[in-house]
Amino acid sequence: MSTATSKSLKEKANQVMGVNLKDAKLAKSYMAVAFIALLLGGILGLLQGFERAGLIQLPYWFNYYQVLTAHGLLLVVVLTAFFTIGYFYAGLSHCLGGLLPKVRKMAWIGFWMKIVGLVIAIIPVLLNKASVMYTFYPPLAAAPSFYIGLALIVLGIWVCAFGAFINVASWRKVNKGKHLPIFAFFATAVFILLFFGSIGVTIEVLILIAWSFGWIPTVNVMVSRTLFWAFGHTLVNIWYLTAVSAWYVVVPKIIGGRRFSDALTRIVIILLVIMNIPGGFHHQIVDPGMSQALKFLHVFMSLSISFPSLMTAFAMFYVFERTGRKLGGKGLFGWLRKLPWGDVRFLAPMIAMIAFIPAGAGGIAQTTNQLNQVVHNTMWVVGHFHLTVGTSVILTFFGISYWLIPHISNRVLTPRMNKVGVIQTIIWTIGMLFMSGSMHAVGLLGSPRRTSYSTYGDNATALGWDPYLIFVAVGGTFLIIGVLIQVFAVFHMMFFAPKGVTEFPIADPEVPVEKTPMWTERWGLWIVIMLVVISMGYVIPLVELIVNAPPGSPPFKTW
Amino acid sequence: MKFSKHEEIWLTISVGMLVLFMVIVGYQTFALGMGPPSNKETLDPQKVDQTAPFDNPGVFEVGPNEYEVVMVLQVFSFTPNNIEIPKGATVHFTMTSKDVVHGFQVAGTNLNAMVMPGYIQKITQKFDKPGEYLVLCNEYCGAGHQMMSTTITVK
Amino acid sequence: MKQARFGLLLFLFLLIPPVAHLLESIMIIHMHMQMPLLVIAGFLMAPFFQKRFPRLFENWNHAGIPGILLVTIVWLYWMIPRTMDDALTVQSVEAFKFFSLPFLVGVPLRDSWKKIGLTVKKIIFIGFTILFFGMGILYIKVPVQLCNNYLLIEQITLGWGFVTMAICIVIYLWYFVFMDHSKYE
Amino acid sequence: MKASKVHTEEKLDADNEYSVKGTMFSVGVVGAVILIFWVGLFALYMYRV
Repeated sequence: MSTATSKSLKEKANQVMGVNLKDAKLAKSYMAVAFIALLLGGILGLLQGFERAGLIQLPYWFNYYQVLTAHGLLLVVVLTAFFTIGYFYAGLSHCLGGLLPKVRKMAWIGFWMKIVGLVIAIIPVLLNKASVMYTFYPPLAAAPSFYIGLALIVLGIWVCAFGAFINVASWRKVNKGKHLPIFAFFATAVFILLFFGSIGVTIEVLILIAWSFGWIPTVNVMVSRTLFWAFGHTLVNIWYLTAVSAWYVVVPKIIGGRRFSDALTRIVIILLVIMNIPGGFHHQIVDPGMSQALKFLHVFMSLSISFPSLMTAFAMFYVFERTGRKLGGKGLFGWLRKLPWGDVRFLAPMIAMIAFIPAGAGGIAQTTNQLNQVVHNTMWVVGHFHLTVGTSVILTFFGISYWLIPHISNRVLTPRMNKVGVIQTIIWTIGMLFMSGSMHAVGLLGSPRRTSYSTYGDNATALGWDPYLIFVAVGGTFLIIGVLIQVFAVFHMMFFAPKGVTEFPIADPEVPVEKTPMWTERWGLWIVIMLVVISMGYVIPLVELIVNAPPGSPPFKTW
Repeated sequence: MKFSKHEEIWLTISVGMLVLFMVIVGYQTFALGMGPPSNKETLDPQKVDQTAPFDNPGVFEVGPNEYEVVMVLQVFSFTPNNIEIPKGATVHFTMTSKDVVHGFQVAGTNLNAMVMPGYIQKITQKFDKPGEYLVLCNEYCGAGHQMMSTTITVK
Repeated sequence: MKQARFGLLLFLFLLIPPVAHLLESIMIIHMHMQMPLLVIAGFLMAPFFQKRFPRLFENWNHAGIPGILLVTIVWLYWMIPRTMDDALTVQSVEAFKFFSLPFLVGVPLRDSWKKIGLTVKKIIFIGFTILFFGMGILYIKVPVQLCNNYLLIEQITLGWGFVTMAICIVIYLWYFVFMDHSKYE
Repeated sequence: MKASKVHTEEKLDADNEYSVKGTMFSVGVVGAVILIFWVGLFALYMYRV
């Protein structure tokens, strides 16, 4: 009897605080998968770093390219997709007053589709039947089940996306004339990008399934590649937008400040949605089959994505300075010292933001047309995305985990766990400094990406890269320690931390509250504009690559 | 929904910077012919050996200290390999792939291009400094990808 | 007035010879990027003219219908394949393009759009959608070069551009005209 | 770590006019980093032409 009352009391408390137990279970499952993927992917990354530095030799039955494919799949598909969806569903549940039962069911269906898809895709990788990297450029042909698994993962993501749309639409029906809560606004944008961004790659994967089964003899390699990158870069920006949501909405609350201008935040989100998908073209600057005029116009499209990020840079510093000065910070830098550096929930995303300065700058430099020739497919690019994704995005995710996991688990972040988190953040930062820094440098010297350790017949140039590659391994060692601490922290907070209530931190808007124009809510319009921009970017290359296509390529298994 | 004065200043300066970047690379691309490799010719990837000029790959002198290298990339080698050219030579590379996607990169130069099956890719470089240049494949192409390399020796 | 200044800036930017040359080098960019950008430039500059010559707009474009007619006629003119050819080869046609699209399409479009009723808007939308589909199919199917300056492949590309734009307009129509916004707003 | 959370909320509402020179300096650093990266890569490109 007494347990029953205490349970119902707890449920009541949860309702008041906005934790729906069923939704929390969903979010917890997503988080658990995400961090298990981090652990596995991290271990594979370590093996890879050591092999690349020439310190170990992986056996033929578990070779470098297999490890690399699995590392990419686990970290850039599984970890990010599961974290993003878990995080946004937890947030939607919090700020829209719980998920609809139908939507919750959809999220579970999506969850299992992705898990099944992952298992189907990873088995051929482990059997060395799909060492094609996560970009799977044809005519490298993996076993059909690899592509089927990928298709299932994408379909699972679509189910989750539509679940989110249904929930948002029903909230808007009930709350006529109101602005969507800012967090849900971010979620809508992310799911729109997830859906529209992955249509192209889904078409590609469906064709590849037929091709790998032998139902169609050849495939158009350039079209496949173009469809892949229309998705590939959007995916990167989806993670980035997820991280940005925490920067705009959560971080101000944690430092005791207020959000940046609501209208400008929404405009940044809309711009990121509209301009994102054609940006992927800059991965093809040194490809044949497309004119220089087209490539140059695409440089404009790629660079325009940096505009909302430039707005974000201003917004973040503005919020920090304002908050720091309210807290008594004086002078040019006094406000910086007033920020809560000892709080992991701030420290991790803050370092993530700082890392985005060189990461974004590197992106701008390498996307400007022929400058891409200096770094294309070298280790520089690997360094670049270990800075953008591995640091800016993942460190923000880690920072989020220190309040999100306790929130959905009805537990609290203890000061001791906070200290663990701070140490983890520092270790991660040091690891990434070593890894990313040396990767950037060795890339400029010409060391290629996605290549196992090779001296190219003791070539002097290649031997000159070795010291840098040792630093990559050193960085990898730090990072695996960081991964272990992080995974420990997540599961400790999920199951063993003291019980209690942790809030979902959403900052209040700036005062005096200015009115946000209602047109920001016109998602249909943004989607149409996005489609117009996509067709502006992709009609030209696709028509040309299809109409003027060379005879296609048969499948090859070269590993 | 208004930008503050300060944000406007920042955005104007930074966007101006991006525009300047584009003007510089645009000038180089269209006025000086320094754009990225973008050749649009195609061929049947399964008949590379029978298609001119790839039926006869090699190094050909096409002008005073100017050479054309007709090169076929396949797993896991470059044909021709171990190229020798005199100092100061301008070399036009004409390349295609017989099988999967390869990358063509020469460390220490701006030579960096994707070589796709079915497409003829072209890129040019002037070799002013003597020495041995490392040519390598920078797109994963299979189990022996790390062995796929050759050299260009400039004398 | 800030808008008008941005419009002028955009217009001047499009006038720069290398920019114009680059945009005109690809057929679809010529028609689907340069021309709309010129219209947008005029659209942004419109408040300046409305403020400067209020009488003109009051007298000639009272109900918005003359303005929208002018817009339609000029726009239709620029959809004729030959006009693009002429713009590239005849200096005066090029000059007319840079004058007509901002000032005879962009400016009256903005002045008229608020004045005309929903029915006229629907007619315009549906008319242009049908036109876009028609032009698209024409450009895709016609086996001969319609412009001397552009290759057949560019023509097909432009055709697909028209088709995708038409699809986008259809989605927009469905979203704005046939969806019940009162349920949400 | 909880200390930073709320205790200045009232003051926040009161005053609007604060200096933004720190923000301007910081975004200046961002701009400088962009410039350094770009000029660096450009210089390397020109050196290798």
